[in-house]
Amino acid sequence: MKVKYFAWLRQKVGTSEEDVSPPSDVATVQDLVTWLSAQSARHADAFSEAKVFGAAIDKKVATFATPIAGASEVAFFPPFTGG
Amino acid sequence: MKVKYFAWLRQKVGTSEEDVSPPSDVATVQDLVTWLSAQSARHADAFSEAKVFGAAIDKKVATFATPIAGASEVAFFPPFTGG
Amino acid sequence: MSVRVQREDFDVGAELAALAAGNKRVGAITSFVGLVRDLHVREGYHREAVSAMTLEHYPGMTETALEEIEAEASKRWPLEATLIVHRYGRLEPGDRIVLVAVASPHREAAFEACHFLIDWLKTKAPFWKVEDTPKGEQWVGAHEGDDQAAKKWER
Amino acid sequence: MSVRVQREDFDVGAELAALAAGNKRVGAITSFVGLVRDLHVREGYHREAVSAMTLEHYPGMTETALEEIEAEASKRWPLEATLIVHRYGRLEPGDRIVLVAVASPHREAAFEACHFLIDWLKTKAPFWKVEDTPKGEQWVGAHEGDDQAAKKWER
Repeated sequence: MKVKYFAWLRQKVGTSEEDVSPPSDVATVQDLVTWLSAQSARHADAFSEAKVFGAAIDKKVATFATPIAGASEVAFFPPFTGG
Repeated sequence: MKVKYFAWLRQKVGTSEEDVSPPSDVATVQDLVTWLSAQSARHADAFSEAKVFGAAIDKKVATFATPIAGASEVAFFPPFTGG
Repeated sequence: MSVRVQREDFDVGAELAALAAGNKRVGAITSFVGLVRDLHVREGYHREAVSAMTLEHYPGMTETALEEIEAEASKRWPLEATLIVHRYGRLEPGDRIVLVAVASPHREAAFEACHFLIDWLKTKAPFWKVEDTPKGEQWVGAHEGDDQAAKKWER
Repeated sequence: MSVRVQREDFDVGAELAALAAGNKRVGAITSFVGLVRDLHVREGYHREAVSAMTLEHYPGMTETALEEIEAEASKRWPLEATLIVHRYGRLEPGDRIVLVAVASPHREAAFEACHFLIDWLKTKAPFWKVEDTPKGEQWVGAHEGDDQAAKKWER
């Protein structure tokens, strides 16, 4: 599964993209956040930010409760600030 | 005093502009309409149109009650339809 | 703040580029272009083909009215620049009639002021339209929707 | 209906001219251009000079999000054409960021749809801005006003 990071989440994690293989009990976006946070201090720091962040599964906005089964790409990002 | 007509009022009166010298008891825009209507059948026809029309004195929108004393130009026109 | 009444067409891109050139306080530029349609829907139902339209105005009064409308917009919103260009004379379907453009630091102000300018222009600037239709020349009547649109800005 | 995400600048005049060229049902074209300001007002009070801004986006997701926003606008209003062009990369004060344009038979629809498109874009399309300021790089936070602006279109 590919995980992507954008904006300050990318800077904090230190990469824009990585391949991960979480165990099968990592079922939701929230589970993935918890699992990734345990992988490194940088991940933990990025996800501990008090500021809200959001996620997308296969380029569709997801909630933290959305299941990740079958997902090929999960992305994390701060609130959108385009326009 | 110059009187101007626009749009279908101009077409009905048959001129875009004329010089008139109403007597001194013609005090308001309404008085001028009444007086002009008595000048010719075309004027009477133009001003009898059921459709509303408006007036301006010296290029400022006026009401039918506005005094015309001192005016150098009175204009009559249908509602505005620009844009 | 600028108004022009002219027979000639205008270049929207050039006008917008010049509107607030070099002004780095501007975050938003909104514009409205009105065009001649080939169809006039009268009284909501009856449709009539329009082959041309002629716009008449009241020289002198028109410019003053447009300047007053711009001044009112500038009182209500924080604007860096505004432009109104309105054509007169004979126009055909597809031709541009009017351009309203607004530059502001803020998007909401730019949208509201642009919308306000065209709504007020329609009921407060001395222009009249006559259309060539299969039934002959027909003067465009004041549109009730325009009065309502203008009223929503009244204070 | 068309969306583009690009590094290059765009020509507003050319884009608007092409938007509904030859379509004589169009009576109104509205547009919004967003530009980089040289000042960022943070939390309503604190002002910071901005020397440059870098826009990042999520390729693939961005285009889909913009197309969905356009589709929603087309469901809500009678539109003949819409266009969204959004830039990414490094931009300086005065540079254009985004163009939203709408062509409709009717003025109210054109204004509302254009306003809707930029409001929704700001909260639903995956773009992020980081500004160069005297304090260094600062990520632009989500703006509460933008959420409120987007909410007014919710059904």
